[in-house]
Amino acid sequence: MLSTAILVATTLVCISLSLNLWRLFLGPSRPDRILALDTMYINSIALILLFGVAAGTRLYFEAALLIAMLGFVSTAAMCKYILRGDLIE
Amino acid sequence: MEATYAFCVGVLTTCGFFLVLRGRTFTVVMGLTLLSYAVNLFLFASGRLKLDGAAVLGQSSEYSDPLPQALVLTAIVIGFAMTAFLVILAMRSRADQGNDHVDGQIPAKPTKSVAQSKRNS
Amino acid sequence: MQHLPIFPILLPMLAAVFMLLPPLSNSINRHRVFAVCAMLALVGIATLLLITSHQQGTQMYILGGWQPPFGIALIADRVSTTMVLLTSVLGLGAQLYACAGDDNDGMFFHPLFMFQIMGINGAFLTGDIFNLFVFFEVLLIASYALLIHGGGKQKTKANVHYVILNLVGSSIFLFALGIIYGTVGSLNIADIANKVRLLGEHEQALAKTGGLLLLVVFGLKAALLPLHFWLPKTYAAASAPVAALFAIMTKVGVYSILRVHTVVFGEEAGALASIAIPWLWPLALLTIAFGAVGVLASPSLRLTAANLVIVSVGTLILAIAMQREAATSAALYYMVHSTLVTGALFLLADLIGKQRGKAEDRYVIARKMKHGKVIGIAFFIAALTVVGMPPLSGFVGKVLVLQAAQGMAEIAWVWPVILIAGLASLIAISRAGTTIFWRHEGESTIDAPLSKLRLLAVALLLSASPLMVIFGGPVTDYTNLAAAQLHDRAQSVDALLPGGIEQ
Amino acid sequence: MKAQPRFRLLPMPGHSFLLFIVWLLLNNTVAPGHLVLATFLAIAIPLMTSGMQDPQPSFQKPFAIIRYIFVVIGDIIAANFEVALLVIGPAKLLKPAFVAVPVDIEHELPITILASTVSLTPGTVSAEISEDRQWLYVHVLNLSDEEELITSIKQRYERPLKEIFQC
Amino acid sequence: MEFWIELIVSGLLIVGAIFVFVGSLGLAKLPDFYTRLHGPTKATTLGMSCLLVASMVLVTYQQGYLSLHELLIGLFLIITAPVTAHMLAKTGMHHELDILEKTENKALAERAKDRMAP
Amino acid sequence: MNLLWVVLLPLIGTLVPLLTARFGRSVCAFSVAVLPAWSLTLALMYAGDIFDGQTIRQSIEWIPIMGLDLSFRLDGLSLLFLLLILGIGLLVILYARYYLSEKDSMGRFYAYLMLFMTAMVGIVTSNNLLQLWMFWELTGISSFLLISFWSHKSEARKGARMALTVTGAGGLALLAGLLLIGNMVDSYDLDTVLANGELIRSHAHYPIALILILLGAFTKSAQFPFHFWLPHAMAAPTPVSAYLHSATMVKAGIFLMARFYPVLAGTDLWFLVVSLTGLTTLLLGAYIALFKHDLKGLLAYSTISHLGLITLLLGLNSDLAAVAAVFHIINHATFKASLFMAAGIIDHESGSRDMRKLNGLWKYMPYTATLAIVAALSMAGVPLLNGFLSKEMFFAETLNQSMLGSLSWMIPLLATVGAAFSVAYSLRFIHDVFFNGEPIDLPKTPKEPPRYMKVPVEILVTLCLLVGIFPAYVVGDLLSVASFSVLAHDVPVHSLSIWHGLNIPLLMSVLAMIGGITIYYNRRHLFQFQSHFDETDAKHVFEGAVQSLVTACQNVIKTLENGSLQRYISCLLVFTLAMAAFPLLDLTQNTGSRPQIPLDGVTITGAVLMILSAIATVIWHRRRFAALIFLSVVGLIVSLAFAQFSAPDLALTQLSVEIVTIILLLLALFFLPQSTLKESSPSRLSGDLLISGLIGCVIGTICYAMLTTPPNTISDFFIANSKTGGGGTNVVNVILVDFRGFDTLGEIVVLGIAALGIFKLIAKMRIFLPISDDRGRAWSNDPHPMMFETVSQSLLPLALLVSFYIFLRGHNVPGGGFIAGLITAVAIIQQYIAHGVLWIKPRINVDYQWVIASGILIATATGLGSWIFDRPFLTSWFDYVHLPWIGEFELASAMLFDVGVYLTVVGAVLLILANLGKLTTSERINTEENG
Ligand code: NA
Ligand code: NA
Repeated sequence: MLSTAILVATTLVCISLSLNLWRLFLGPSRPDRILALDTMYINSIALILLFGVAAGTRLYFEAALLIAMLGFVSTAAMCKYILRGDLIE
Repeated sequence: MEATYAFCVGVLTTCGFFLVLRGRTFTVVMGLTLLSYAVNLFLFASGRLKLDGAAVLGQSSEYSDPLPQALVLTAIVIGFAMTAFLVILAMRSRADQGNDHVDGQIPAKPTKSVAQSKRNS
Repeated sequence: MQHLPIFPILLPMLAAVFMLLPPLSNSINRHRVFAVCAMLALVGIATLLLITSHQQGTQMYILGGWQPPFGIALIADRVSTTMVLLTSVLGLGAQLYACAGDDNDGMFFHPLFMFQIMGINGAFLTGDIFNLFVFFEVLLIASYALLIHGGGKQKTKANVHYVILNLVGSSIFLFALGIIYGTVGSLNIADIANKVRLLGEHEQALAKTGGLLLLVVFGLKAALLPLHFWLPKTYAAASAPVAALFAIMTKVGVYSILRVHTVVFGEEAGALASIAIPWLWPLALLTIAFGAVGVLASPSLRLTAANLVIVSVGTLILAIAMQREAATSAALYYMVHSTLVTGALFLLADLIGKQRGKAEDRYVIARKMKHGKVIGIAFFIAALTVVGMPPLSGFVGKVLVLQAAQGMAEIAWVWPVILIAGLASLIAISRAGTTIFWRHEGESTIDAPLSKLRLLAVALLLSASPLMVIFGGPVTDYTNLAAAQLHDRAQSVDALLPGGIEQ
Repeated sequence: MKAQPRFRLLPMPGHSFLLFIVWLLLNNTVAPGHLVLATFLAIAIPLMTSGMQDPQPSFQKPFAIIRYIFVVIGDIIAANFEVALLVIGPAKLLKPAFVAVPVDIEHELPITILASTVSLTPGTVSAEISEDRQWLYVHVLNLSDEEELITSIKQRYERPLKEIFQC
Repeated sequence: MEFWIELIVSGLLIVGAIFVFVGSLGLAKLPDFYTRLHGPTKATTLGMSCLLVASMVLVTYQQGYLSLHELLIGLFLIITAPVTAHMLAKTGMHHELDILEKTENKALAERAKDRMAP
Repeated sequence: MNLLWVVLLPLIGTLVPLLTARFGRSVCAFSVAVLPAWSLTLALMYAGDIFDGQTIRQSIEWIPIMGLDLSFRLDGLSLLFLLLILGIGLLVILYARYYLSEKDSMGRFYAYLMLFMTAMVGIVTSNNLLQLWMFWELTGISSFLLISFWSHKSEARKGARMALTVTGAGGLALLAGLLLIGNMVDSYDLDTVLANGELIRSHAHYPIALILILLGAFTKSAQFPFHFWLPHAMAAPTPVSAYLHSATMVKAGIFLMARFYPVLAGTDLWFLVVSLTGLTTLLLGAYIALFKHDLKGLLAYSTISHLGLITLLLGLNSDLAAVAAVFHIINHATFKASLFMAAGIIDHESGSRDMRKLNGLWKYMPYTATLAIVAALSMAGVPLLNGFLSKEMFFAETLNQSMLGSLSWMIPLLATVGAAFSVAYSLRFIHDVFFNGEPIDLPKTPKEPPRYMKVPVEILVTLCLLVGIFPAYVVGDLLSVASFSVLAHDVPVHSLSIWHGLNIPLLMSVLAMIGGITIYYNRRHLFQFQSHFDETDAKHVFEGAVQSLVTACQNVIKTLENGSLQRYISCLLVFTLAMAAFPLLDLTQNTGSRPQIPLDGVTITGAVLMILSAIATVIWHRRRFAALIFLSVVGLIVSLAFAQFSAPDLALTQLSVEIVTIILLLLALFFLPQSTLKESSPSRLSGDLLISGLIGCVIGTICYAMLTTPPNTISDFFIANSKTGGGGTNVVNVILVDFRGFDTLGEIVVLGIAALGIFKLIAKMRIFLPISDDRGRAWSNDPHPMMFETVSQSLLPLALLVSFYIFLRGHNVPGGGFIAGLITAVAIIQQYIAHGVLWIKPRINVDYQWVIASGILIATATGLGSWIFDRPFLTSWFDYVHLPWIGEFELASAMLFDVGVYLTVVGAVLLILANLGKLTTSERINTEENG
């Protein structure tokens, strides 16, 4: 049951990632793309968690934590870029 | 799995080199970044692929080859340093030359007889 | 004493680091004093290391105590210690020159310079192929930073090309390393040399790719045709002391080819023996020829010197392609003398440029130099050497290379190309010299004093030329021994794998 | 508002507490060694970073905080299902809207928490805060009644925050 | 593994994944930028929470100790997600992106863009 | 080692004039003269032995590996040349004392002259081929300096360059020839070479060696077709011409042929090449000499002609001819040197060398005229003068050869013709200068020169007479020992006397005399005839040739190095492709024997996403921001791939580097164009796509082949020793900080240097600041959104905590100093983004440069710590410490090393990013560099 659940969940997350990419391609605006990228970060965290669950190891925890921390900075930086051009002013 | 992996490496390499061959510094930087992904994956591949075999003692039954991982780590860091330098150099180049072409000047519109270019002295 | 082999790496590195920290940071005068002292110490240490390795045999320094092939080992044999000493002396010359004022045209000159020395020395000393990559990157990043020292459009432009090409080169290096590790399964050069013979057919083809890709990388660094395009502009754009130091940069590539393609893929590598040689022959010849064309075409002394570097690289690669002890010995001699003298030539070009105002070092009519006589004498010595005229070292180097080719079928190509390239240099340099020193209109209005320090630097580098002739006997004896050591598998491979000679 | 730190050793007691907990969470342990280390870090890091903090009003009512958290979690779960259906359903059923919510609380941290809470609850996103910090602009995915929404935000979130931060 | 644990974990995983999926689906299919902005919030909040809890339960059961560190990921996401949304909304307004025709109070976006009172 | 001193004394002499020049001209000249005189004395001390038939040999080992020894020999030929070189050298020193004007730097002149003398002495006394060549080239160099002595004159520079180029080219050929010879006999020792003539002549490479050596000799001795440089070398001061271009340097080629005569001569090839070249030169020189209006030009061509004569003699392969050649060497040196000196006097005292202006000088300088006339008559071959004797011998020898078969008669005929012309130009020299009316427009009124300026001429002319009248007494012995050296066997019987009876040579002489007079008498017709031909100035031709060579080279360079980086990279890639692809042709089977992992959905999804994003990056590369987003997707998936394939450390690193890179690229993109123009033509695009595609295929293939090959590596060692030897369970980290800590040290140094370099780049940057985005939209009015600011502040302590956590655990589980450093750096950068530089500046008062330096220092110091325990650099140490209540924990030196890594990373990233931010604010970097 668990393995099936993992499989289903992984598949859903993979589809989600593909949908994100679809939005990324489609755009149409830059904010849309940033949003899509940010969502990809979140979905990647999900994917990594599922890796960890599937493998029964906590080695991937930090990767997920890092994406959560750093993905935010990246998205914020991109937004700042759109808003002000200059990231550090 | 191996074939897919290799295919990805090939595609990244192609994309990277193609972008490096473009004439603008920023594009070249992107190309080099793609290329460094390809390189890192390739170097990583020299240890072969292994699932669930992180080289952390006691965490796995079989370990993947840790050495290429260490090499890739070094390569990533060095690649980052190099890219950083190039990015700023690209800015400096724009500031000094007024454009962002890698040759420091925008080539004349591609008419038929344009084979001339200046050799710097 | 046991730690001697690592000093040439640690000393410049620590010197650089200390210069970034108080109380040395932000004071150019303290930087100068400290840097020169460090470099003098380095020359001393390099000499000591050379003597030690010469008398007591190859010194191996096993970092972290991890025996080869597992850890990283430094190999201070005759060849590598020679290169280290060469680097230090060249570095000292360039540094002294810079201390007369060029070092103040931008920030961090001395620390970067030291880092560059560290990278070069590391590349020469390391016995590990990945560590070689790391030191390549150290010396490259330092050279990127040094190249823009002084500022100006030309430098930026040259740097963009230089950096991008080298980044591509580094990527190829990593591809090659991946292949080598993926097939041979080791990174220690001696160990690779051992294992490469035992590969299966499948791995052989792959390892060959790796070996040849390494050739691309080293060729790019060495400015081997058709990978030399970066060189003239880069060297001509760099500020003088940097250009002088860069004279050794190509030699790092040459040295790596020598190491890897003599020791690893040498004549005893079984199916992978001499894989690079069929490529090296024509490319080396073309490099010389093209360098000579460049020498003739150069409109300024810096470019001439830069193209002379290409010629010397071609000559060196040619010697390596011969795969003989005599040739390697000749190459070593040639390497040392040509590096020092081209380094001096770059410095001279700058001295001349400073005296000639707008005309700089270009071959155009200009006002008479105030200090033409002294500079002229120095130029004359340098010119004789690079052209290969007796009685200076250029002639010994050239004759040694020519002699090494005797008895080979390729002699029909080697001799004419080398000799004609020599003639081309002669024509170009004589034109250059007569124009710069003798063709003038009016007296100089430039009142640039001739810095004694700069002259001293030039003299230091130039003195190598007569000294290497006067002491030609001992020097060639030494290079012969060094070459023999490199070609002797027992010394260059087996001895470097204590306890672990896998057959 | 208390601009000055109350204790010199604990310039940011809230943070210190959080850090202490997070360290134990990170290491998943309450081993004595880690307790010592956590205490050390909980003191050291705020000391290092206190210079990087603008003064903020401090938390006053720990129980109000806990209650607030549970209210928000409840709202999130409820709204999630609601919004999920909206997303899956046809787009023409949506009634999106911009709403300007007047804000009474003043300080940066409380306003930020308020805006965050609004965003965390599915169906509403804090789009902007006016320069005078009097208005919170919210984009609503499916607006039924504007007044009700404003009231709900002010009642459910702003009031407890006011209480917590005493402002 | 005990059945009820497996059941809880599986259920949480699937529910979480569904919410993640719905979020991305919303991102893909919703008609304008502002509505799309709502999509990922679901992934972040409930979806990720379910997955994290599933992981916590599973690891706690498997390793035999209380595993709470997954909460940290949740903590980070909860702190950062609203800021991301806020910044994105700002960029959207700054770029004056097309707002779905039927949106109420569209004019507010104009005001919000310049951070003025309505 | 007296022979060494024979060479060394003139060499020391190069320094003497530089020191003594300040004491006046006479002192200078005298002090200089002492050394060659001394040297000559030393040489003459051996004369007795030489005349006894001995050869003196002395040598010191120098560069044995190269075959170069300091090795000297003194035999008859050497002695003869030494007498010429040192003897005439002394006369020239005396002459030059008066010739040079006050303005000329006498010290420099004598220094060059002595250098040249050293070289010549070296050539003739060398007993080692390489040493010989060394001195040979030294003559070229020193003559270059002498010819260009008046370097302000264009013709001096050009003439010098031409001489250097031609003789330099010959020198290179000679080198090749000598090396070949040396290789044949396996020694560069001249004795050995001379003893192995038979071997050499029968060697397969003999023709090549011969031609190469002759090229050296012919260029030096101005033989046709290399003769053109000599007249232009006349731009030199006349003492130089007298010395180099009559007596010595041009004779070096002759000496070379004579020296190798026993080895190389005697074959048909020798005869054909040498004698025909000599004959041609003889005729050509004699003919052209007649038409030269420049006094020195006439003498120069006459020299060419006489050198041709000697060459012809040497080429005849007859012993007597060789003797005649040696004899003519002596004679030519004496009369030609005196003629040059006389010409110099004329030039010096009248201010002109143009024979159209110089007329009737007899009246003004009768004494000099007499001397000059005697010398010229000797040149013409008039009896009772030495020129006559050798010419007689020459005629006799031309009759005694039959190599050209039935055409052999042409040689004596042509020789007579040549001699007739030589009579004619000698007559012209005499008549046109000293008689023939009054001088025209001379700058000065001619007068006799200072007394001592005439002395050298007198001595030489006396010698002409003495030899001409008492040949056997004066030079008989010298000639025979010298000839003995040339022939290497007994000298044939020859009689040195004025009268040999009525014979054909005498007839030829008479014919030549009559012919010469006739020619001179009818010179107007000849001059008229000659004026139909454009006089080609070899200087222009040569300079033109060199110039067009240079232009051609410049064109080649321009075409190849067109300054386009794209081309250079293409070159590099094509070369790479060739290197990588060729070995793959041997790879018959791509798939190795290693079992493959089955494909799963996640991987496929990842692969598809990655490939699509990569391609999207390429397709949209001109819209940079969009491309950047796709690029970050690729980066994200690469990290996920690392995670999937059991490399958590890599995943973490890749992720954190990724974010920093994006921030960096965004920072830079602000200052760069937001989009790229479409500028590549379709053909270029497809070409580039082809190259990169092929490389991609090759790399992919290699990757696949490698992945499917069973591994055979040293990595088991690391896994086995990680815990026991390195004290950590995270093998990757232990490799980084311990097994290969040295790499890591290098890596952080790279990072540190990059940061310094970037700082350097930024410091001098003057950059345009965009005031609106690429669509002309003004920037948002909210530089620091409040929510972002507030949250960033709160996150900082948390981020630092996580960073500490990652750092601490790195040794045993994924993490480590590098990742921790990046997290810290990102957290701080986030503050920069949220609050701006002005807000940060008072709050973070750290010099990032120091952070970098301390980082590297700590890492190094950790490594150095092991020296205390007498272990190599970077030897690690770890132990487990047990504290009551707290429990057991590990202390490891590697952790300290990792602190260094951490600090360097933080310092470097912040130095880069934070300073980049300062570009646009008033907080410009304090230590600005001078633009
Ligand atoms: Na800024
Ligand atoms: Na929300």
